[in-house]
Amino acid sequence: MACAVAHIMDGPLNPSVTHGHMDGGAGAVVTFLGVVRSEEHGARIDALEYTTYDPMAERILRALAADAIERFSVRSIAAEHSRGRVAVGECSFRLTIASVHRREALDAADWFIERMKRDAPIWKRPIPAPSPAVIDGAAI
Amino acid sequence: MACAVAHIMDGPLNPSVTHGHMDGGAGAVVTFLGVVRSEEHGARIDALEYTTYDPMAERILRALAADAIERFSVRSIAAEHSRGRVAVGECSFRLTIASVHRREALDAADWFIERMKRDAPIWKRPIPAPSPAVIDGAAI
Amino acid sequence: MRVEVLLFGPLADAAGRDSLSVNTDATQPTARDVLDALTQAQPAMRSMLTACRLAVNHAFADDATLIRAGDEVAVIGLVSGG
Amino acid sequence: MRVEVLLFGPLADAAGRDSLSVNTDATQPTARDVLDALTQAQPAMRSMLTACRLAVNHAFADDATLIRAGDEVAVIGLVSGG
Repeated sequence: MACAVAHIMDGPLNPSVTHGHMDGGAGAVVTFLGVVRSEEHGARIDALEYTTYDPMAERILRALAADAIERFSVRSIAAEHSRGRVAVGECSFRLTIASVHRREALDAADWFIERMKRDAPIWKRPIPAPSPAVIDGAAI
Repeated sequence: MACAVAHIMDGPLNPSVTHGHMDGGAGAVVTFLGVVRSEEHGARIDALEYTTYDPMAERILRALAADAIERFSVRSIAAEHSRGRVAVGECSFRLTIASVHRREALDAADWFIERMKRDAPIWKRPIPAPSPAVIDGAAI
Repeated sequence: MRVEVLLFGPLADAAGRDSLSVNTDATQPTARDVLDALTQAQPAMRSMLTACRLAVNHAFADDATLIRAGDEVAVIGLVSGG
Repeated sequence: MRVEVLLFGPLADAAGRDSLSVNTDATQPTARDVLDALTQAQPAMRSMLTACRLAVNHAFADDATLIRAGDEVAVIGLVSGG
């Protein structure tokens, strides 16, 4: 049964993905995790701070999930995105797609993320890593 | 740091995807789970029974992982495949790919699975679901 | 009509605030009218505003979408989720 | 030379066993020689064997690969993992 869910969550997402029950129709489950990288435009950062326009962000993600289910004939899509501070190495976005065959799920993942980056009202602000001078309390 | 690992495991794989430590360089982690479907060539099944040619199967999977890391410039690939009986809804294959950007990871996943299905010496045999007559002990 | 417009991300940073009130000549302005009035009122934000879309009641609006009193109106610039 | 060849999956089912011993005329046969000798010895498996590759010591072998005494030789038919 086709199922589209989307949520904006406070802070980093749990990077453990548990598939308690998988129905016997889905042969492929693709999970995509977006992880905060240590550099943003070449500068070292400590974290990203995400701002979302609620409830439009969830609404757009849910609409994209429903759209992708139609376009790619996948069985279900669940999307989660962080709001607020997410440190380097932590997870800010998770997408889980179940489908009969793998190709649809991989294609749907690519399409969903592309569209999210265009349409979902979510913004990030880099939190710079302190410079060594600040860490040590004195210039080196 | 590029890292290719592959293992053949007895029985179904744990469907939980845990990323304890994610390094700050990988912005994308794609996990692909292959789940046993309830039908095989149109017939209802209870399980698949996997036979592997050890240690060639692991060796091929590891070589494909190393090859994919080169071809797609991803950071790491870990592949696991079941040996023996895996019931419907259980997980028989897991592929985890970490990369800087999503596209490489999705492309590498597609390529790896395509090549695995061609080259890895792993075979499956369907275990048919009992017919209703057998379940009831009498024809209906 | 006076329209309160919500701002986010780089646009909010540029404006130094989370919302702006804009005046349109029309009594029932379109989304385009609101964006044009905003651009006139904030010439410093002109280049950012060319890449913007208006959202009305949490959905992207066409240029021709009519704005009614009580609608929640937001300018959505370049987003950066993921 | 006498070569012991491991069988798997549908090939093993068709042969009713996990390995076959094949005789090649050559004293140092190639992978191609072994596949040809196998096909001659098992005409019923001919159609399956056309899609097969030989693995020698856990790696796929070219037609020209020489088989040595003590090598582990396997016929790899259509696989079906995933």
